[in-house]
Parts: sequence; structure tokens; C-alpha cells
Amino acid sequence: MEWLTPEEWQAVALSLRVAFWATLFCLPVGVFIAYVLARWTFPGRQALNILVHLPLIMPPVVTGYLLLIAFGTQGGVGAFLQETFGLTFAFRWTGAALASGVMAFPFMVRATRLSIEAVDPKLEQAAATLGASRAWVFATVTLPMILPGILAGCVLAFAKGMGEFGATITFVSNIPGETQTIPLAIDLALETPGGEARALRLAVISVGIAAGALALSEWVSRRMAARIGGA
Amino acid sequence: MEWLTPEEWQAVALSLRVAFWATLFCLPVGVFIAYVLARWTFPGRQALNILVHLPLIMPPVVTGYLLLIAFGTQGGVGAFLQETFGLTFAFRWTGAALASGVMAFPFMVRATRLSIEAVDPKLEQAAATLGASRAWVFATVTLPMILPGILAGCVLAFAKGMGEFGATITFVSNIPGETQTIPLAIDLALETPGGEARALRLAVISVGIAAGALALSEWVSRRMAARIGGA
Amino acid sequence: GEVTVFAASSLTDVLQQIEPRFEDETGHELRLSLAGSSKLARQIQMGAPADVFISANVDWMDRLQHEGLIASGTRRNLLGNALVLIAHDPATPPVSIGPTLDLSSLLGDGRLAMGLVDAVPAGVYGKAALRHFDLWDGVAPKVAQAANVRAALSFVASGAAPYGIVYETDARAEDDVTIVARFPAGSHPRILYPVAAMATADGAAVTDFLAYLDTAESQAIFAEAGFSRPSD
Amino acid sequence: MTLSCSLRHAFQGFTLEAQFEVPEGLTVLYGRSGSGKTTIVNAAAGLLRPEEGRMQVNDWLLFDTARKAWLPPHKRRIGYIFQEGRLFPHLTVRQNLRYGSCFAPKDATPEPMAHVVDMLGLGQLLHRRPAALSGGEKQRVAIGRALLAAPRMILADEPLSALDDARKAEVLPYFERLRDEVEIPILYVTHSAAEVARLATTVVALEDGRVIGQGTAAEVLGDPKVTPLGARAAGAVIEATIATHHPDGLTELNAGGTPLFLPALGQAQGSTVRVRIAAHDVILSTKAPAELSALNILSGTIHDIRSGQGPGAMVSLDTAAGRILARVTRRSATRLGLHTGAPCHAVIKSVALAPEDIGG
Amino acid sequence: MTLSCSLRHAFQGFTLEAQFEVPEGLTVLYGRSGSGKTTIVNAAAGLLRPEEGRMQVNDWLLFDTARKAWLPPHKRRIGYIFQEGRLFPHLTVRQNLRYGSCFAPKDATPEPMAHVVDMLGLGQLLHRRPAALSGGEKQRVAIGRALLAAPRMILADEPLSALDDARKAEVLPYFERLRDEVEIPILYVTHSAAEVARLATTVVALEDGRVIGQGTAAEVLGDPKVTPLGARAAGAVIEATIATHHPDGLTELNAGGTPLFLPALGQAQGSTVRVRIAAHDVILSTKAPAELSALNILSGTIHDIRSGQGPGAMVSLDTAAGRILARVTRRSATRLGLHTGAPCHAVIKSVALAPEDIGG
Ligand SMILES: Nc1ncnc2c1ncn2[C@@H]1O[C@H](COP(=O)(O)OP(=O)(O)OP(=O)(O)O)[C@@H](O)[C@H]1O
Ligand SMILES: Nc1ncnc2c1ncn2[C@@H]1O[C@H](COP(=O)(O)OP(=O)(O)OP(=O)(O)O)[C@@H](O)[C@H]1O
Ligand code: MOO
Ligand SMILES: [Mg+2]
Ligand SMILES: [Mg+2]
Repeated sequence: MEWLTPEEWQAVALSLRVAFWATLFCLPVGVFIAYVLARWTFPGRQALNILVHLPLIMPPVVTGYLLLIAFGTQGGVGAFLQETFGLTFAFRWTGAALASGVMAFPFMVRATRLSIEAVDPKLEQAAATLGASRAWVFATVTLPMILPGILAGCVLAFAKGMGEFGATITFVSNIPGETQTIPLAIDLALETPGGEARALRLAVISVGIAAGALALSEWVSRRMAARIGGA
Repeated sequence: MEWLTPEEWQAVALSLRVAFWATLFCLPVGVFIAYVLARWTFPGRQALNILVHLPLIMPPVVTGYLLLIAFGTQGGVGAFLQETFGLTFAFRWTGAALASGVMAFPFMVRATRLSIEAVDPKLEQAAATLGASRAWVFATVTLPMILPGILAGCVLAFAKGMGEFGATITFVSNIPGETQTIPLAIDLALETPGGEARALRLAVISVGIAAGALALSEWVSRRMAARIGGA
Repeated sequence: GEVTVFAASSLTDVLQQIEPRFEDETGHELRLSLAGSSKLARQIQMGAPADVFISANVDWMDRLQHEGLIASGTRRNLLGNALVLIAHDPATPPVSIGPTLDLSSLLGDGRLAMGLVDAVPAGVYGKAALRHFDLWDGVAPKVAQAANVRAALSFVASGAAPYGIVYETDARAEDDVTIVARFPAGSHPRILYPVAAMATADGAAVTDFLAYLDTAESQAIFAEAGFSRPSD
Repeated sequence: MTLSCSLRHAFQGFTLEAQFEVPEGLTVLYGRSGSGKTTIVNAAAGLLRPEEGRMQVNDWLLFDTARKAWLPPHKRRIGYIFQEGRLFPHLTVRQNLRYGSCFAPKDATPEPMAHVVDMLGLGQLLHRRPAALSGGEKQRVAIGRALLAAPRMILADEPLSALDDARKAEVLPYFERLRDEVEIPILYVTHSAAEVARLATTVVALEDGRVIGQGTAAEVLGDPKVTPLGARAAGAVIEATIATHHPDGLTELNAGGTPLFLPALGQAQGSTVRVRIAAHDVILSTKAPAELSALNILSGTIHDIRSGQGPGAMVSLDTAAGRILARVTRRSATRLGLHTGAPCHAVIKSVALAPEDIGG
Repeated sequence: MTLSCSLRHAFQGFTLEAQFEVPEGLTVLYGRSGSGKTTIVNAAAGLLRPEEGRMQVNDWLLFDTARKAWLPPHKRRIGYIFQEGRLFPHLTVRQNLRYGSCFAPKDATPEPMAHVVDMLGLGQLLHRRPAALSGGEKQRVAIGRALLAAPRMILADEPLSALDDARKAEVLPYFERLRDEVEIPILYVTHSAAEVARLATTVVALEDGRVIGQGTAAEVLGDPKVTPLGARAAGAVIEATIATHHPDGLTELNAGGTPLFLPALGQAQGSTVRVRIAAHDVILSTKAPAELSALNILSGTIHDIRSGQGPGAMVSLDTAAGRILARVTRRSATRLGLHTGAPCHAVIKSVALAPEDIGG
């Protein structure tokens, strides 16, 4: 017996791609929004904060529907992106990545924001007196110091990217080879009487990949801590 | 027209209860595990770390099934808890809280852990020289300093508790008045032709509650920061 | 008394209409737990407190019966349904389904929305019907498989997919889709919704409920929604 | 050049209300703990936005709340040596030192790195991170970081407090050079009278958020009334020119015609130096003393005698070298019959003029 | 009581290899920046686990790597005044001060809070949090926190460096009292010779991680060879008893039969005090001088004259009060014809014995 069917291997490869891009999408936007939430005060700050948490508060299916409406080929944003950049999300793996990214977004923002709030403003002030503008202070002081938090956010985003189901299937459906990530394949197996063994195999692979990413992140973050802690 | 049916009000009340207990369940366990992961080294640390992230990596349905197997009346843990403590989770609101709690657990742990890692060990050392044992150091120095992180974790847990769908419906089914939380009610509304308006109303209520919790947490955490920052 | 009914989510609408009438008439309390048939079946396997199970899928009911979980003699086929091809664009002309139908070029770049073709009953039936006319292989790469029929319906309703295959009942309930064809009954296995009482269930409420499903009132509601009576 | 500053800012339980205008050079802020020194320095750096006030160096306006003018900190080009270090923990010592020069304008001429590293003894530490440094090492890096930023103004908040005497002696001349050659304004906070005497062009004495005295080092340290400093700090600061470098290691100064002998100084013959003579290091004699190991004797007449509550008296003596302060006991003053206008001799040991008290 | 310590620990680029055994009282660790003082103190506190070593106070073993014994920090009951404050930012000043006493055993007798608050001038600050304190205020709270923990041992790492002179003068006697009355061992790090002279029972001089000298304050400061301290630190420490408190504010001491006059001291008549006479504060005279404002003159014979490379010479003089050091110029030594065995008079201004230099 083959361990996994070729279709299932496709799902594994796709999940990796989706989780990777979801994380990559979250990263810059998430860090920026986290910075804005942590350090700026402006009207609408609280609204932005709620917006960020929305994918967590809403059932994933709702998030999926909203994405479908906004980013479907008929949707305003979707049509615009398609026309201007040739970017299609509907029923494409890119859409799966988008859905995972959106679902992972709150974690990315929270982890980063917590780290930003833990940075001693006195160090940022010191950098400012030495001539660094706000952007430079961020790039040379804040950013290096919040790397552990960003890394934690990435791990959460990647893990979520490996596990996201509800929003993905609602937004881009389950198309083998295109949008059928591991969670969708697992779901399919579970919907079928007797599919438990296949579901288990897929789950084990998924956990294995995520465990690898986790171990890597732990290692990197310990190294960073050791460097700052004095060596 | 009534804004919501009595059954839907039940769902709102139930969601609040579920989110509250899910958060409360996450809180002590999450803080403890976060501390262990941040400060101890022991064989199996990495395994524990993976275990904590599992609900994120696995599709919610899988988590729901695993809970069903473990905590169902037939399941080993479930039977044990029922016999010894009279605690039933299967198909009860307590199970919905458990499912939400488990799904929210990774966020609680991560947020807390990030905060713990940001605490200057020099302060903990200072407390130790003044006679505080490890537990006292934690209670009097570490804990007060990580409150913002714990609060962030609670907010994430509460939001997730308001939004959890997949694991809940898989574990405790969708029983009005007992396990039908807002997300399940929304899902049901979406399954019903013409149910969109009802789904929207429920979603608005859910977001409103979560927004309230968010605003409260922001206020509390700003106050804490202001107190430490000098006033 | 009280009766807890686990029912496939595609029955949400009709069962919610029956609920208050049944309660008024009999004085029993009805609790409806609506979710996907597979989820419900697994929960029943794990000891869920269901009295009655209405499945959208014969396989799962077979499974429960095999495991001795249903009360013997209570199983019967409650409802039947038909499969239709729907389109988003109201101006879409009707098509006739047959081996010559060029579904692929009808779709163009678009997708054909169906339930999971190996798991969700509507998807399984749809795939069988397309196979029957030898259309499946041509169209398979263009199928978007939704988590359930409702999701397939909303793909078409929202315009994300131009065509879809759903139950007639779903298509009728949704204003934003147009039925462009009906699959002949012989092109796929019969679409049946079996019902049974659980082995653990007892009490008058359960029998009353099973009986109530056969009343003219209930049958009218089913018919109104587009369900057919299974001729068994 | 002048630095003018006027500030009002209230914390809970503390109000700063300071106003001063000082000429170019190094201005020492002097006062007890909690008197508002760091608060003023923070306003100069732009880290504290005072409720009211304005600060200006020549025509370079730092801020003016009345005109809503506010130069953000990173545009002020300031070398701030913080009271608590504030090194960047993620950067090595070398990266910390270089941090400011990245942002300095192209045409700035920062100090040569090697020179600063050498003076501060950081050569061995360049690849380390702050967590692996001792307290004094951190402070030295903080000094280096500020100096290497090619600043237009230096703010130094107790920069030498964690340094040992030998290192202090190496760093002090550097601040003198900045003051005299580079001519950037320096605001300097210290508790040490020796540093005040040696470095200060102007001293601003603070108490409880208010300026209680201002003047040259000589005026403030020589004024027995202005002693937020404690009696130990009182003393005269006189100017002298270098007359001869003697082969036995002594340098002879000419202070208004009177010779003064000091351990060899580095400055060239003919150059002017400032010498601090602490009041408590002066012994008075009514007869010209002989057979004493002290080489320096200044003769003059008593200008004034002030007695405090304690057993001491502060005698000021006008000599050819300038006014000298002597702190003696009332008992001695009585015994010797000292009175205003009486002739008197001040005995000063040459070696009592410690290195930190002689400025170039 | 003895404190014995033997340590070996290597950092990258720095190795500590220190061994010393000191009697009860206050031990000063003295040495340049980076010489390993804080490292030793951290080992005593249990915050650094040295590669090898052992530390013991009488029969109270802190650690012994050979026997794998290690008392965790919280069981050591130590009052550690950190070089960098380390106040708890989330607690008010009052809560910071009280922190240690929560964990002290029931039978411990901590200092009365009011007394410490008073001495450190913290009364106004009790409700504030550390972020709202000035640098010196933070340091004072850190001192108070350690003292109020009812410790069995005190570790003080440059505790007075950010304090002004007046405050130092208030805090120093407190450490003396701890040393003499409370009798807990104290490890004290400082760069200040005045603090060494005043407080030290024993001085351990460090250089580059190694002990280069050990002895009483008198021995180490009086030994011109051991001067990690610089020449300015040399001086004699002599013992004297209080003879009379005069009404004019002077206290007369009896130093081996010779009277010495100092500004009023607080100690009771008959009690013994230690007086530091810095070598550079002593003037030598070959004739008994008269008509001088200096009240204190000690007569004796020259024991030794050492010349260094500089223009100075260190003369030691045996007097009835003990051995006195005088730093004079070689020129003066020649002019006065000083030689070993010659009779000589040491002139010391009473007020030159500054408050910090007199210990009880
Ligand atoms: N974690 C570390 N890694 C590497 N080197 C270190 C570390 N901690 C301290 N050192 C080095 O050990 C030496 C001794 O440090 P220590 O803190 O004991 O000095 P110190 O005598 O207290 O100096 P200071 O008076 O400046 O506080 C210094 O050269 C320092 O650079
Ligand atoms: N954020 C704040 N909130 C309330 N009071 C403050 C705050 N910052 C400083 N203070 C108070 O203002 C006064 C002046 O503080 P500042 O830091 O300027 O003193 P300083 O002269 O630098 O003292 P030191 O020599 O101890 O460093 C102090 O009494 C301090 O307690
Ligand atoms: O309601 Mo179903 O069982 O998912 O078609
Ligand atoms: Mg200050
Ligand atoms: Mg140190």
C-alpha cells in the first residue's frame, strides 16, 4: 500500500505553499498594523483593533463568505485586482493562502504588538537623540528587538496556515491540486465512512511539518536571546 | 418584528458563558504552561510545545473528533471525569466551553510566554536575593509584569470563544439552548434559505460583545502601562 | 416529553417550520440538532443523546444500523429529492442534459460548484449523474467542491461560479439562481433521506414525532420545499 | 554663542521653573539629587516636552512652546550621555559606538573612532554586547557613543560617576578639548566639585527645580553663600600662565606675579591654565612661613571673614593671584587675630592641587 | 567571624581568580573598572555560579563547587544593593522598600522603616513608582530596600555613586553602624578612597580578576606600593579616642597622647574613632610651626622616604599617634633636608579631615 495517494501528496505540497504565503502576507502588514496599534493614537484606532480581531470573533465560514463576496470574480476588490494586477483569488491556491493569511492575521498582530509594547521606549529615545528618524529607529532598534515576537507570530501564522479549514473551503472550495490543502483532505476523509486511517496519516504529516517549523523557530529565538543576553 | 428570537438570545447568552469559561479555563493552565515553556528546560519540552500548538495545526474538525473520542461518554477521560467528579462534557455547554478553551489555548500560551520572555531576569534575581522563592518571585514580580500579556491572551481566548465553530459542532453537536452558540446559530442561519439577515444580526451582536471586551482590555492595559511608566 | 432530533443540515428550513407546529399539537418539546450527516453520525456513534436521526445519506444510516445503534423496525425513507443544474445568470437558457451536453464549454473559465464529490451526498449523486452521461471526465477539472450543498449553492448565488449542481429544494429556496436543467431520476442513485429512532430512545414523544412526520401538515411543508415522497 | 533656556514643567509633587542664559562653553548643572538636572537635560534633548518654555543656542531654536516650535529629537543632533547608559542591547560595542555616525550629515567631522576607543579603553570590548560589560565599561561605551555621533551639542548626565579615578583623569581632558577646541555647547551634570572646577565655563546651581545661583566656576565655588555643594566644595579658581617646566618634574606657574609650583603639566610654556584651590586645602599664617614642605605661599590681605553655624569660618584673601578662599576653624581665626584688612599668608601644598583640579 | 572566598570563573576574555579570607566587619572590594568586583559580589549573592570555588561566612556555607553545595539566592538572606538599581517597576517606593521584609523570618529584627526612610530622604516619594524618580532617588530606594530586608549579609555595589555629598554624609554613618553594631558581614564596592578609609575593616584590592593586595584600610591605603587607587588615595588611618567636646564646635581627640581637633563629632566622650589623614593633606615642617591656622601638629621622626618617577616623594613619619604619610615634592624634601631618622612635624588642618574621612 502506498502511504499516501499522489493526490494527497499534492495536498501536502499545497499546504506548505499556502502556509508559507499566508505567513509571508501576514508578516509586513501584521508588523505594520501592530506598530500602529502599539504606538500611535488616532481616531479609529479602536475600530482598526476590532477589524484585526474580526477573523477570530467571526465563525470561519462567515469570514469565508465575506472573502467570497469581496474577492470573488464578481466582488469589487477581486475584479479590481484581477484587472489591474492579474491577481485572481477565486478558486485558486492564492485564495487559500489569502484566507489562511486573514485567519492568521490576529495572531501575527498580537504577538508583534506585545513585543513592541515590551521594548523600552528609552532605547528608542536614545536612538532618536543620535539622529535616527522614526523609521530608522524602528528599523535599527525596535525591529531587531521584537524579532522574537515576530517569529512567534510567524509560527502561529504558519501553524494556522497548515490548519485553516472553514474560511478556505468556503472561499475557494475544495479543488484537488488547486485548493485542497491538508485540512480539506482530512475533512474529506472524515466525511467518508471508513476514512479515519487516511485522515490520521494526513494529520500526522501536518503535525510533523508544523513541529519542524516550531523547532526551527525555537532554535532561532533561543539563539537571538543568547546573543542579546550576553555571549 | 422581534430583533432576535428567544432561541437566538439563548445562543447569545450561551456564547457569553462559553467564552467566559473557555477563557477562565485557559487562564491558569495557559499561564503555567507558558511559564514552563519559557523558563524550564527538560526533555519533552519540545513535545509539550507541539502539543500546545496542536489545536492550531489540526483542522478544528479533527480537534473536535479527538475531543469527542476522549471526552465523550464512551471516552476514557470522559467516563473517568463523569464518575469521579460528576463532570460531563459530551453534548453539554461545558463541552462547548472545553472545545473553545482548547482551541484558544495556543494563543493564551503564546501571548503569556512572549511576555514572560520579555521580563528582565535581573528583576527576578533581585527578588530572589531579597528572599523570595521561585514561586514567590513569580507571584510578586513576574506575574504583575506579564499582566498585559495575560490580558492579551484572555482577549484572544475570549474572541476565539465567541467565534469557535468547527471543534464545537463536531464535539458537542448543535443543540439549541445547550450547545448552540452564536457561531453555530449563524451557520444554521446561513444553511437556511433567506437566513442571511438573521446571520448578520447575530454576527453584529457577536462583534459588539467582542468589541466591548477588546475595549475593556485596552483600557485596562493602558492603565497598567501608565502606572508602571510613571504617574 | 422531549425528543432530540439529529438531522442533516439540508433539512434545516423544513424542520424549523415543523417544530412549533409539532410542539403546539403534541405538547412535547422538540430539540433540533442540525449539522452535516457525517458529523451527526459520528456523534451518535460516540453516544450522543439523539432520539431520532434523519440522514441525508444512506451510507451513514447503514453504518449506524450495522452497529446496532438504531431501534429495529423504525428505519424508513422519509423523503426524496431531485438534482438540478443551476446557473447564476437569470438569462441563462435551459439546457438538456445528455451525453452531448458540452458542459465544459458552457463553463468556459468558470467553475462548476458541487458538494464534495466523494463525501457530500449531493456531490456524490452529481458525480454519478455526470458519469452516467459520460460527462464527468471532461468537467472534473472544473469542479469546485464545496463543504456542503448550501456552500455550493452560495458559490453560484454569489456569482463566483456560473453553474452548480444542487438539490432542487435548495435551488428553489434561493432567488439568485436559476434552474437550467433537471437530472433524470435514473441517472443517479435515488436521493433518499432515511429516518430512524435510536436504540436508546424511548417514550411517547419519539413515536409521536415519527408519526408527525407523516401527517398531511408535515408532508405539505416538505412538498412546498420541493421534496418528493420516496416511493418505497 | 549663548545658550538660553527657560522652562516650566510640573510633575506631581515637583515643579521645575528654571531660567538661565549662559555663554559658550561647558555649562555645569549642579544640585542635589532630585533638583531637576536630568529634567532640564531631557528638555534639551527633546525627550521631555515642557509645559512651557523655550531653549535656543545662538540662533538655533530647539523649541519654543509659545510659538509652538518643536524640533524633534532626531533633528537636534545631540550627543546625550544618559545617566543610565541606555546602550542598545542587540548591538555590539562597536555597533553601538558607530550608531550615531550613520545619521550624521556627510559634512560632519566626527572624532576618529580609534582615538575615542583608546581614550576610553574599549579596544578589548568592541565585539561584545552590553550584557557582557561591567558597570564602568557600559558607561564608557555610552560616553563614546555620544562623542562619536558628531553632535552639535553634548548633554552629559553624570558621565563619570561609575569610573575610577585613573580613568576619570583620562577622560576629563577630553571634555576640556571639546569645550575649548571643538566649541560645541555642553550641558554637564555632576555632583563633583572637582569636575565643576575643572570643566565649567559656567555653573548653574539648582535647588528644588529653581536656579539659585549662576556664574563662572570661580564665582559659584568661591561664593560661600551658594553652596548647594556643601562646604567641601568651596574654593577659589584662579588663572595662571605657565612660566617654566623645571627638570625635577615641577611646573612653575605665574599667578599674577606670584610663583606657584605644580607637578609637571602638559601644556606649553606661556599657555593659561585654571587652578582650583579648595578652601579647605589652604592654611593661613600671619607670619611668612619658612621651613615648611609647602612650596606655594600667596600673600595678601583679608577681604572678609564669615562664620557659619559650625566651628568653621570662611576667610577670603585678596592676593596678587586673585581672591583665595580659606576655610579655617573659628578657634584658629580668633587665636591668630584675623580681621578684615589684616595682612595674611596662604600656604598651599603644590601637590594638593590634584590633577582633576587643574584645567587647561 | 571570617568570610572566606575562593573563586575561579572565566568569561570570554576575562578570568576571575580571586582568593581571600577577611575578618568580620566591612570588606571593601577595590579596583579599576572591569577588575571583577561585581563578579565576586554576584557569586556571593548566588546570581553567578562560578566554575569553581567556595564561599563561607563562619560556618555558614554559601557554596562549594567541590562538594556540589549551593545555597539558592533566596535562602541566603542577602541585602544586595545593585550597581544598576533593579527596582521593581510595578511597585511603589513603599512596596519596594517592604519587599524583603515579607520574606524575612519571623524572628528577624529589621531596621525600623521610618528610620531608613528618614535617613534616605524618601518620605515624599513613598507613593511613587520608580519610573517617576530621579537617578539619585532610585539609588536611595535601592539602598533602603536592601537594608530593610533584615539581611544576614550586605552586598553593596557602588551604593553611593549617584548621591550628592550631603546625602553621602548622611548615609555613611549608617553603614558604619551596621558594621559595628549589627555585626553583619558587608561586601562593599567603591571607587572612592574616602569611603574606603572611613568604612573598610579590610580592603581587598583587585586588578584584572586577581587579588593584588589585602589588609586593613590603613595598610592598603598607607602602602604606596599598593595603589590601584592612584597617589591621591594614599594616606594614613589612625585611631584616636574622643577627649572633649569643646563649646566652640570642635572635638578634641587624643591620638596616642597628642591632641587632634576636629569639627564636632557625634560620638560620646571616650569612644574610639578612626581618622584618615590623606598623604597629600599633610605639610611637613622641620621647626615646630607657629602662627598657622592649622590646629593639628604631630611631631615624630622620619621612618622612610620614597621617591617615585614623578616630582613627588612619600614620607612616612612615626608619631605618637601612629605612622603618618605625607606626600611632598622632591624639591621640598631636598630643601628641608629630610632624611630617615630626622625629627619632623606634620601640620594637618583640622578641617582637612573631611566628614567622610572620619569613621566611628
Ligand atoms: N557575561 C559576561 N561575558 C563576558 N564578559 C563579562 C561578562 N560579565 C562581565 N564580564 C567581564 O568581566 C570583567 C569583570 O566584570 P565586573 O562586572 O566584575 O567588573 P567590575 O569590577 O564590577 O567593574 P565596574 O567597576 O566597571 O563595575 C569585565 O571585564 C567584564 O567585561
Ligand atoms: N515622571 C515623573 N513623575 C513625577 N515626578 C518626577 C518624574 N520624573 C522626575 N520626577 C521628579 O522630579 C524631580 C527632578 O528629577 P530629575 O531627574 O530632574 O532630578 P536630578 O536633578 O537629575 O536628580 P539626580 O541627581 O538624582 O539624578 C525629582 O524629585 C523626581 O522625583
Ligand atoms: O446536509 Mo448534508 O448531509 O451535508 O447534504
Ligand atoms: Mg538625574
Ligand atoms: Mg561593577
